[in-house]
Amino acid sequence: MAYKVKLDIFEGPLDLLVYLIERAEMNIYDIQVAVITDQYLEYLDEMCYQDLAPAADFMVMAATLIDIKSRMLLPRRATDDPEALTEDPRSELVDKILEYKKYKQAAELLEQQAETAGLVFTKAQEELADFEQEQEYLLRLKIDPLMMAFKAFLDRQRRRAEVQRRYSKMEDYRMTVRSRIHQLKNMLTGRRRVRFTELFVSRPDRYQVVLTFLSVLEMIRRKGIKVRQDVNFGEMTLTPTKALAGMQFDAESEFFNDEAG
Amino acid sequence: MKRAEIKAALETLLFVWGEPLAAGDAGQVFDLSETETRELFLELKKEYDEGGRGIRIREIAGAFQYCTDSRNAEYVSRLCQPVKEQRLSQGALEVLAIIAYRQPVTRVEIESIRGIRCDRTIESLSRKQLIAEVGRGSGIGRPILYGTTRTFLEYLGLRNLSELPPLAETEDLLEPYAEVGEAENLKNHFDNPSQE
Amino acid sequence: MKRAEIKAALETLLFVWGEPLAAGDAGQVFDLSETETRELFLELKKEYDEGGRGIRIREIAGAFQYCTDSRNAEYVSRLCQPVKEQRLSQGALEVLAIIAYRQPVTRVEIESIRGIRCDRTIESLSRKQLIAEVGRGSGIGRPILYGTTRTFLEYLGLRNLSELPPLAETEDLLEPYAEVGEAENLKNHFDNPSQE
Repeated sequence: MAYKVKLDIFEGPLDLLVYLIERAEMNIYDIQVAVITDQYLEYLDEMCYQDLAPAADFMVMAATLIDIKSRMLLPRRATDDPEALTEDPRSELVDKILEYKKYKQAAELLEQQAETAGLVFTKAQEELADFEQEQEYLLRLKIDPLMMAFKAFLDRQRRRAEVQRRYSKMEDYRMTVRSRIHQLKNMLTGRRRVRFTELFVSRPDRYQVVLTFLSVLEMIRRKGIKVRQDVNFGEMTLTPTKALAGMQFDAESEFFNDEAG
Repeated sequence: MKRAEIKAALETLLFVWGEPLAAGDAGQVFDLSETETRELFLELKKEYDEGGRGIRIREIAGAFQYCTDSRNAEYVSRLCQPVKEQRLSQGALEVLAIIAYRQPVTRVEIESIRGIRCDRTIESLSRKQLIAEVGRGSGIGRPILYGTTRTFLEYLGLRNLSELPPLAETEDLLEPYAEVGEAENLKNHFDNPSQE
Repeated sequence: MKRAEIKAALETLLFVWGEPLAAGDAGQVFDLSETETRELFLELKKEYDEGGRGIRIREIAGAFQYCTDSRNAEYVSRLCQPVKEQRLSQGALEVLAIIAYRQPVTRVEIESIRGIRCDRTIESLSRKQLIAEVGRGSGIGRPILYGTTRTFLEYLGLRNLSELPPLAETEDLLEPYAEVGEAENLKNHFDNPSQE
């Protein structure tokens, strides 16, 4: 070889090409592809000779160069039409070389910059363990999220309630003692004797039973009825008294509040 | 080399060295005697002291070292342990809200309202001192009654519980569906007959 | 707390922290906004610069750090052999340059510019924390996008990416192989082949 180059200094095929073109002092826009291709291939030979297996990328570039070299031999004007001028086969390669050169140069600038920056020293962080005690947490609590949480909860309750209501209208209908007494009064008026179990239309739930029992107790206390039970856990019989008719159980009455409160 | 330049260079050396730097060693860099160098260091030290700087120069057995102004130690602590914000989970917020609006309330009541267990959430809220045991219920086992604390009010910037934003529909909504227990229901009916 | 006191405290924090200290983090210590804190840091920086001090304050990506005046590097080397960062290879610098100027960029783009594989170089730069994955491209396989880091800025002593030395124009690259005029013509020839 006419020239000696250190074989492992090239960063890639483009780097090698840049070197060869610069060395030959060729115009980048007028690369003598034949010359460069020969030199490039010589370089690859040298690499193989020195047992430095060239990377595949170097071989790809060699193929590209040979392709361009052969296309350069073809006439550039395919027809008489000047508009149909074929593109210079080298242009794509030139673009690539220029783009690469741009960053190769930028790399040099970065190196210089890093060198300057290397003249500036910083200090290591001080030992901070003494300052790093247990992590403090500041609880973030605002009224709005609290209310939102509660409203969301209420909404959920409401939705659940609506579903429940749809499936158990009757069961969910809950009476108060006062309204039950009002009912019982109507049921008992004009009757001589009524059995406790007769007070229920259909099979009552526990609530109904307790409610009715409490109502009956209240009516006994007000002396509106008399109750008899012959056996423990046996049937109770209710007998209305004369006082029943005079008892006021209407909604406006403060009766229960006064007495029970 | 001007005096000011040497002093600036000494600053650089002190900074890079980190450990106490002997005046003699520093002086060699500039072909200065130990005495001359010590004088320059003391001048520098005086400038930092008089300037009330956050970093100072201290002398230790003829050597000099950068150090920080001890009065700023607290700020270093704050930098090293920034106060981190913590938020309550949605579940915890909900439990807290129920306790806030319905207090005093038992765990069983809260759970029956929410439909899920919340003993751990209650524990966590207690640990954060947002809620506390405020008494014992009259029911079986005399269950703990929970209420909110002064810390809770402080967090929200409220003077007292009456400043909690009103939620008009609260009672109506909860009343018919809360399976608090039949006795509770009946009690409410007696206490509040006009509800009907 | 007076402005001068906060500034002194900031000096302490900078010194203790060593690493670049974000204005926001420092501000939290004093309940100051990032903007206010940055202003104080810049004031401090100016004081050090104008005072011609041997230690300076530099800004890196919104963070501030104490460092030495580069003009005193010689005295430092006379005093000691400071630990220097390992120099990057030519290849690593090239990859770094491509990432720095074209970020965010995929490995494939880098390789097409360099004409050679560089997965190992990328890995090595990542390990040195000079570059990092900054996202995923929209192409097939959602390729990793690379960008530079704060360590990169520190490595070059840059405040931010806009301080990168400007990338050469194509014309600047043509010398010394051709007279500029000639090159221009040839370039036009490539751009507009019909001129021929």
